[in-house]
Parts: sequence; structure tokens; C-alpha cells
Amino acid sequence: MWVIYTLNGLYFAALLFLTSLGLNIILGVMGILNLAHGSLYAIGAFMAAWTIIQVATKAPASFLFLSLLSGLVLAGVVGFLMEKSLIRAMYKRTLEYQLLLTFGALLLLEDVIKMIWGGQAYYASAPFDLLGAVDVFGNVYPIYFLFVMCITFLAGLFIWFFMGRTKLGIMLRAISLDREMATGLGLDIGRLSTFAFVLGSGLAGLAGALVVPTTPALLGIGMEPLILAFIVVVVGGLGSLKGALVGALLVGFTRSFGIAIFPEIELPLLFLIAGIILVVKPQGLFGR
Amino acid sequence: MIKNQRWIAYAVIFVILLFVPRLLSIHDLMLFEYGLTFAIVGLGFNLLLGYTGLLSFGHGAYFAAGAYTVGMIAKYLPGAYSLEILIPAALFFSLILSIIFGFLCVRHTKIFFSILTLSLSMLLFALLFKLYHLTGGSDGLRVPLPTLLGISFKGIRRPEFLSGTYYYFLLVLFAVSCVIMRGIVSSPFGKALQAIRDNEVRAELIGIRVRRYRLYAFILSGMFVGLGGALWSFVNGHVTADLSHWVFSGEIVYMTLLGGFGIFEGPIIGAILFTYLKLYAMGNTQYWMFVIGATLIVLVLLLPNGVAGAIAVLLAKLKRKKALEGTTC
Amino acid sequence: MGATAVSVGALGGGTKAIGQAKRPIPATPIKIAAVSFLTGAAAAPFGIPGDNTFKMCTDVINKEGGILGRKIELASKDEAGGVDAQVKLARKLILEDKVDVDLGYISSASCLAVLPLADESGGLIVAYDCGTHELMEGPKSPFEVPKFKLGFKSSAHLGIDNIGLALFIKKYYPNIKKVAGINQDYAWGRDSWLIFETAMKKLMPNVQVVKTLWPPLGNTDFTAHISALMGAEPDIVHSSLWGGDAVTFTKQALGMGFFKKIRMAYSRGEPYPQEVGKDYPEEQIICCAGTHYFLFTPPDKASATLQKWFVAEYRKRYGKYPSYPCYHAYQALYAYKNAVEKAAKAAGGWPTIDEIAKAMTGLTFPSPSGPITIREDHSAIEDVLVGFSKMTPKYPFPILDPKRMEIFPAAQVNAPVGMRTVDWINSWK
Amino acid sequence: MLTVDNLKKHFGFVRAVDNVNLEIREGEIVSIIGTNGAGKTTLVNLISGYLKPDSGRILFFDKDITYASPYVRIKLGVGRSFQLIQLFGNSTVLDNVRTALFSKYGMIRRGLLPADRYSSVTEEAIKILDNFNMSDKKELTPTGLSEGDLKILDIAIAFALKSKLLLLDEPTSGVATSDKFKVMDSIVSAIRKEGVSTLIIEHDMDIVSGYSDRVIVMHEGKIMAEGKPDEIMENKEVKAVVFGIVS
Repeated sequence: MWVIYTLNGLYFAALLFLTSLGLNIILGVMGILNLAHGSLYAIGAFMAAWTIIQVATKAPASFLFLSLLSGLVLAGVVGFLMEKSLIRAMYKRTLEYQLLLTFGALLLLEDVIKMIWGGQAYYASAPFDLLGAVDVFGNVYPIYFLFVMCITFLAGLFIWFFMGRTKLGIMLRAISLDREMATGLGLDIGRLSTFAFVLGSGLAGLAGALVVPTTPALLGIGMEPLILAFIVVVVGGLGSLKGALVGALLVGFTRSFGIAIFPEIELPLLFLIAGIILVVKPQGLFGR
Repeated sequence: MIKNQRWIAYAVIFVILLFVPRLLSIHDLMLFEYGLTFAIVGLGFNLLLGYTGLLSFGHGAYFAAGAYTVGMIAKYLPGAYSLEILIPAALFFSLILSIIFGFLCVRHTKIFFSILTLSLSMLLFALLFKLYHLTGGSDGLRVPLPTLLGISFKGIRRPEFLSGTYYYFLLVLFAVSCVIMRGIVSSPFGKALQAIRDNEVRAELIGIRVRRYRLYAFILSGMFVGLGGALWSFVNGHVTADLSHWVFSGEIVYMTLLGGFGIFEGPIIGAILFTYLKLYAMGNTQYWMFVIGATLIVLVLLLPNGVAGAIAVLLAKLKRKKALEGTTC
Repeated sequence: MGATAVSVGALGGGTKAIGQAKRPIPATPIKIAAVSFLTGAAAAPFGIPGDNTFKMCTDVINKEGGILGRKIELASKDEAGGVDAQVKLARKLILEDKVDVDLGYISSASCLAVLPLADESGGLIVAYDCGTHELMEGPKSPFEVPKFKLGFKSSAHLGIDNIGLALFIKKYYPNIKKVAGINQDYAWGRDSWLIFETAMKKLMPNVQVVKTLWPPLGNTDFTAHISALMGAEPDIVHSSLWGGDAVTFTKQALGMGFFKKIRMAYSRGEPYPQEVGKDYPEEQIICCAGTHYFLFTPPDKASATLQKWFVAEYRKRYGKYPSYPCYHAYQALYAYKNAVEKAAKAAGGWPTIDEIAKAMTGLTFPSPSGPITIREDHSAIEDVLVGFSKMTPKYPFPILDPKRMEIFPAAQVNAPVGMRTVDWINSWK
Repeated sequence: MLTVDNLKKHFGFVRAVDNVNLEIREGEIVSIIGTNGAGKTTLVNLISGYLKPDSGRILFFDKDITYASPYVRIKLGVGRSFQLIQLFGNSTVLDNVRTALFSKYGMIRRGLLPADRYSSVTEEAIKILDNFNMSDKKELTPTGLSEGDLKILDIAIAFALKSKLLLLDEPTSGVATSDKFKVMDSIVSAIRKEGVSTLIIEHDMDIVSGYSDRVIVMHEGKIMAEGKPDEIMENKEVKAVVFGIVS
């Protein structure tokens, strides 16, 4: 069973990593903690579920994975609109306004989702069923979970390469390091921030789209991932890719093994770890 | 003399408040009592945000501390279940909690402070949520009617209790809280906090132990919020772990901003407005989150100083007008 | 008494005319609030069917001329938003909207929080679906009944499901060694497991409990729980999972080959085969929260005809077979209707809610799944039906295998009035 | 009262302060001048405790404060103003000074009575503002003040702490040239009245010459000349290096 526990931990960590990645980029580049990140995740989930339900009957099975794209794109678009209309006005404002604005956006989006998709649960397990299961050391394990890990791995790889090797990525890093200096270098902060926000939102949407074949798309589906992603970022360190990875693995395994071994205190344990790390190392494990 | 005017205004308002139970329907009166309890919360919260410059996103924790003190005593020490014991107890436990959390948090400022307060409140949430057999988990605990100075309210319906004795009890505590908080913010201690808010470096340089004073502010703030939580629990009749969830803390910040944290009276106004806004939104549309979310966004974008701030500006304008007219004729 | 009755009238919105011999029947419609999950995971399998039934029955009653000539004005409310929101909503319904009765609540958490408001605010509240036995039981037996003067429960509590399961398992699997449990982390889950475990200890003393898991309500990822259960290798896993959680769990468990190794025993699993469809595993033990099953024909004539009409009518309107929340909704609404009519006879006019409450106590009336009796403890008792899921050519989803349906009579699965269920089980010989 | 000997502070290869020795006597006003990057500000930061030296000693009334925290030095009586003004932006001018006094008297623990009730403190605050002829602006907030007034207020706060030694870092930087002398007048007159010994940092000789008992010239972290203002004015080396006048 330990193999399966480990795989579960990895699977859970993978989803978290993807979610926290977006949160992290936005926080790093724009210094804004986006409390509405969970709602973007939810939008991705609903969009994907809807797509799957549409496709499942009409198009060949392989098209089911359009859902990932659709979720990513819609969340990205919403992110774009959000940045242009709201976040844009917040750069010069103080912390309380930034946080409250995204808090307002969170409340707003939750109901927008309700308006668009209604209050019903969307069951879209077609891709999950489609991929079936493999035998892992005598245990049945769904291929879809492995698929999620692969996607996440690729996404992580892409972000790592993008941030480290491409001009655009390096510019973003420059901003996250020192806004003033970056402005001094003549970087177009506005455009770059928009881009960062869209990227982050898209990643949240992708995470939502990935999870939806395993669980129905529901109102408030983004709340728990937000909090956990939040812990991941805090534990890993603001704006640190490596941190997000380690943090996600930490949370993922705490959960998987926690439930297997001491189910009663798995959740408090998580926050306890986060609390301790924050107290000892306020900037997080890999924070600057 | 301007100060005297203010105190006169306070006195008048207090007298008016004495008659509120006669004016409002029982349901509206209950909303108003929710508002009053949150007003106390707002006062406490604003000592930290408005006067010390620290944004806590986890003040639900101290609210929960106060509320759960009541719930727990009701469950485990029914013998001690009387207001004159419950209120001090609530103050005591919120004191303890805010000392522990505060000590950890005041070492940081800005976003770090907010994140740390949030995480710690979520830790409390997780405990309240998970320790089912102790705290009732997500079901929470019921809060029966307490006794007051030996008077039992058995057989009396909660609405009657709330529109009678309890309203005046609540009102008095509210008035006392206002007076005390007013004293704190205008005292030398308060000035020191404002100095820290305005310029940490210089505050250190005029000999203020910044971190220590932040902690003092944090603790006081926590106790006021705890008191609010305890008083709230009797109005609500039920406490749940959600009180310590960050979203609830978010609502505390919301109501403070709604009123305006630049002004002493801001949070009070904000708390009462928010209570009506939320409950009426909930009562009248299934999209209530949309309503309060949109309101919040508009507020942040257009009314950064909150309602009280806007009013203050208007008053100032009027004064100037008057002055001008005075000169012209 | 008189005084309270007046204030009840004032607060509850009933007529104020106390003491007159002949009382007029108001021309105004009866305001009834129906609170169920209209959004969220529990909406599809619970809230919507329940609410549909409220609408359907209201419609039928109004067509027949209403209750004593008063038409019913039904207001459907959403149970989502947590306990605290429900407390506030119930207050508003009773004190401001002044509804004549508040029928509702699927979640035990809502019930535990809301029912006390009945006496507190002086409004009639009938819990229609929630299961916890604690709702109507006192701290220690014998306890005085009723617990709430104006609070009722028109369906039997979870005791019947879990005792039923235990009896069923004893009958079909007398020599299993290990059981485990996965139940939601609040009153409903905790109490279901408590009763099941107590009953098992009594019926099959040498069965050992190898694992108990407590996922939160509305959990979206059960993989960790599923493998934890598989790791513990029990023969049967008891579960009171309901709503979206039950569906999600089943789907994820299917994917992880759970049912190849372990058999589930769902204390209220009846709606899910229809929800999940043909993928739903066979040979699972499923309880119906009573005898609420569309293929079940109650022995007595009146109920049998009702059942035939009910299933047909519901199918006609909503294209699905009624699941147990539908039956519960029917019971709540007709409990009120019958109580009012009974009280009116006695009072000679429209009754006060105190009189309605009095009439509802000890009331017996026919329902699609058999006659329902509401006892002095203001809680209904019912027989309980347990069976195995089985795929048949006739339906697009597994049904309960007709050959292996077990029905345990009310007396066998309900504790006597004034006795705590746990104490009663422990007193078994 | 203040003795600095062999003080050294290097940033990498930059010798910001290099074996500096200096002595300030009671009631004396000394100015340190020098080009930007001559190490003036570093020196002040070392004395006020913002930086810790690599080596050397700082004595204040024969007490070694080389490594004492800023907080301790303030309690001992080393006050400073900043080149970039440090004020309590949202408090009134009066409160800016008054808070400093409360802190000085250890009264900031008093949490219940309004500050105005402590009339003696308020009066003292107003007296200080009078010395700097600012009392008419006491109800304004810093946002409503001119650059010069801000400078003065900044110093008034340091002054309120009853410092025995004041370190003024470019007291007139950012002030319009026309006002520079007016500002210096009000500052120095206040200082003279109380007889507080003062160390003024300035890169413009003309501004300080009129007000200083003694002028010290710093260059590349070293003291290159020291003496009465007029002597320094005549010093060829100084002219060449600091004022860039070659004759």
C-alpha cells in the first residue's frame, strides 16, 4: 500500500503545485496576494466539466482533453479582464486595499459562476473512465492520476525554463526582485504585470480543469485549494518556484500519510507545520 | 470646545439608542444587536489597522475565542453559565490567545503580518473543526440563555430576552467599549501607536520599543474582538468553527473599511451597515455574495475612506461654505 | 399558557383569536417554507428531488382545494451556506416572514442548530430529512419528551438505517472478521457510525474495527481515504456518506479497484445507483432510510395505492424515480396537513400552532412507503429496508435485488419513547 | 563630551570612514563638510548607532557606546535628524513633538487619559515649537508644511528628546536656496538658547560657516583639515579639493 500512499501524495502535491504556482507568480511579480485565485481555479473546473459533457456525446474520445485547454483559456481570459479592470488600479494602493479588492473579486466570481453554470454539480468523469487503470505492484491505480502528474511536471518544467531562460521570464524575475530598478531599466511594468497575472490565472484554470474528471465541479470548489495553495506558498517562500515544489510535496504527503496513519489530526497538523515554519523562517523555506 | 460637541453628540446618540427596542421590529432589532457586537469588534480591529498600521486577516480567531468561551462553558460548566462570569472569562481567553498569536505575529509587518495572522487563525479553525468531541466540529455549539446576577431567563423566548435585558446589557458594554477605546487612541499610548504607524524608524528613534508596543496594541485589539465575539454568541445562539475561518476575518476587515478606518467612529458605522447589507442581501437574493462583493470593489475603488470618511469630507465642505457665507454677508 | 399562546400567535403568525368557541378560517393562503439544498453537491441527489416533491404535493393539495380551503403558498429556500446562515434564515422565516410552518433540512447540522429555534422563537418547525438521533433524544435515558414543544421530525432517525445494516450483515455475513468506517466529520457521520458500531458490538462481538475515517462534508479528493481503507483490508466498510460525497467517493473508488476487494454498506445509499448509473457496483449493501423504495409495495391497501400514484406522478413530472428524500418531503407536508385537519376538528376553526403541535403528536397517517406514526417524542418511526444492488435489464442502473430485500419492522429498529438509542441497543439480550 | 578615536568603517574597497578622530565639547556647534561620498553621513550613522564600525571607539561622556543600540544612545542623549526627513506623517505638528516628549518622560504607557490632559507636556511642546517659531503651525499635518518647516520640525523632534548631542544631517538639503539661511537661523538660535552641543553635516561651506564654532573637513573618509570657519576658508588644499577652486 505504501506505494499507493506515495502516489496519492504525489498526485495531490501535483495539483497543489500547479495551483500554488500561479498564486506564487502573481505574488512574486506584482506583490499582490490574489484571494480570488481559488475562483479562477473554479472557473477552470466548471469550464472543463462543461466542455467534457458537451464533447463526450458528440466528438471522439480523444477530444475530451480539449477540456484542459478550455479551462486554461477561460481562466486566463477572466484573469486578463480582472487585471485590466481592477488589479491595475491597485499597484499604487496600500496592502489593505489590495487584499480587500481581491477578496471582493472572490465573492463576486463565486456568484458569477453560479449565474453562468447554476448551482448544480457537474459530473464529468469521462476522461477518468476513458484512461482506465494500471497495475502498480499489485494495486490498481487510475492512469488519469499519472496523467495529471505528467501534465503538472511538464507545466512546471515549462515555467522553470520560461522564468530562467527566456527574455520575458527574466524580465518578470527582474520585476519581482526590484520594481524600482526594473522601471529604471525601462521595462514596461504594466504589460508585464498583465502577462504575469494572466499566466497565473491560466495555471489556476488548468489545475481546476485537471481535477474535474475526478470530482464534480461544485460551487466553492476553489476554496480548499486556495487555502492549501496558500500554505504551500507560505511554506515554500513567496515567489520561489523551488519553494512551491517542496511546499506542495510537504502538504501532499502530510495529507496522504496523515489520513492513512492519524486521520483525526491531519488538517490541524498541516496548519501547525505552516505556523511553525512561518515563525522560524518568516520568509518561507526558500523565500528571499 | 469641539471635543465637548463630540461628547454631547455621543450622549444624544446613547439616549436615542436606549429607545431603539421600541422603534424596531424584533427581527430588525436582532440585526441591530448583531451590528452593535460587530461595532465592538470593529473598534478593536481598528486599533490595529487604523492606529497601529497592521492589517490582520485572522481576527476571526479572537472572535471565535470569545464566542467559544461561552459555548464551552455552556457545555462543560453549566454551573458557571452567567453573564458576569462569561464576559470576564471571554476577555481572559481572548487575552491569552492574542498574547500567544500576537507574540508570533508582531515580529513581522505588511503582507507577512497578514499572512501569519491568517495562517494562525486557520490553525485555530482546523482545531475547532477537527476536535469534534470537544468542540462539536462543524456543528458547533449551542448557546442557551445565560443568567445575569442570579436572574434566570428560563422559559423566556430568545427574542424577548434579546429585546429586553440583554439589549441594555449589550448597549452599556458597547458604550463602555467606545469610551475606553476613545481614551486609548487619544492617550499618550495611542499617540505612540500612531507614531509607529506613521514612521517605524523614527518611532524607534524617539525611544519607542516598536515591537513591544505593537504587541500591546495587538493584545488590546484581540480582547475587544473577543468581547464582541462573546456578546455576539448570545444574539446568534450558536457558534461554529467558521468564526475562525479567514473568510470571516475578511468580513471584519470589510466592515472596518466600509465605515472607514481613518476615523474613530468609522468601524462602528461600518459594522452596523455591513450587518444590514449582508443579511438583507442574503434574504432578498440568492446572489448575495455578488452584491457584497461588488459593493466592496466599488468601495475600494471609489470610497477608500469609507462611508464615515465621505461624510467627514462633506461636513468639512459644508463648514467651509458656511465660513464663506459668513465672510460675504 | 394563554399568555404564551397569544405570543405564539403574534410571533408565529397564526390567528390571534384564542378562547372563542368558533374560529373563522382565514382567507389568506398558508405560508409554508421548504428548506433544502438547492445548490451544491447535495442539490442533485437530495435537495432538488425533495424540493420537487414539496412543489408536486403542494400543487396537488391546492388542486384539491388546499387545507381546509386555504391554498398553500410554498417558498423554497436554499439550505446551503452553513449552519450559521441557516440559523439566521430560520429566524427570518419565523419572526419576519411569519411562515405558518418551516418544513425542511437535510443536513443534521442544520437540524441540530435550527430545531431549538422552534420553541425559542415560537414557530412550528418540521425536520423532514436529517438523520441524527441526537436531535430528539435527551442527555440520558429516561429523558422527558417532547424535547421541543414546537419542533418535530417527520421521518425516522438514523438509528433504523444503522441497526438495519447491522442486522442485515449478521444475517448474510455471520462470520466476517473486520469492518471499517468512512463517515463525514459532523453529527450525521459521527452518530451513524456510533449506532452502527454499538449495534455490531452487540450483534457480532468478535468483529473488529480496523479503521475509521472522517472526511469533511463536501470533500473532493477521496483517494487518500480510499487507499487508507484498502490498506486496512476490512471485509465490509460502513458508510453514511451522502450527497455529492457519496457519488464522488464511489466514482474514485471504482477507479482505484476498491470494490474488487471490499464491500460497502451504505446507511442511506438508495439514491446513488440512480445518480451514478450503470457503473454503480453490484452486490453493495444499500439501506433506504426506511422503506422508501420505488419498487417496494407497502402491505396496507391505502399506502400501496399512494405508492403507485406517487411513483407514477413523480416520474411523469421529473422523469426520474422518486428517491427517499422525496418520500420524506411527502411525509413532512402531509404530517402538517393531517395535523391541521385533526386540530381544526377539535378547535372548530383554524387552530393555533400550539393546537397543531398537539394534534401532530401521536398522529398516524398513510404514506407511499407505509403508514407513518409520529410519537410523543415528536419523532416519526418507520420500518427499514436493506438490500443488495443488482443490475437488471429492465433499468439503466442497479436496483435492489428483489429476492434479497430485508424489511426490519419499526419495533425492531426504533428505541422506545424516552430511551436513548445507544442505551436501548446495549440493553439488548 | 563625545570622543571618537580611530573609527574605521569600510564597505568592500570603499573606505567610507578611515581612522577618524574627533572631539566635541559641551555647547559647541561643529560642522563637518566635504564632497558627497566623503564619508560624512557614514560617520553620523556610526555615531548614532545605525552602523557598527569595523574598529575604533566612540565615547560619550567617557561611556563606551561603540556598539550600543540606537535606542540606548537616545536614552543617553544622542539625538539626530535625517537628510531624508523622518516624520509622523499623519499626526499634527504638535503631536510629532509631543509624542517625542511623552516617550522621553516614559509616559507612553499611560493608556486612558487623553494626551491633552497632560497640559505640562503640551505646553513644553509648544515652547519648543516657539523656539523654532513653528507654534503657529501646530495643528497642521506635515503634508501642509514647506520643505524648510519639515526640516525644522524634524530637528525639533530630536530636540524634544533633550539630546545632549544633536547630529544634524544636511539640515538644509532640499530647502530652496533662498530659505536655507532662514532655516539655519531658526535652528541654530534654538540650539544656542538651550546650549546643546551639535554636529552639523553639510557639503556647502557657506551655509555652515556663519553658525559653526569649528569646521572639520572630510575627504575620502579622512579628516583633512580642522579649525575656525575663516581659517578653513583660507586653506588652499581644502579650496582645491572641496570647493574645486585652484589658485
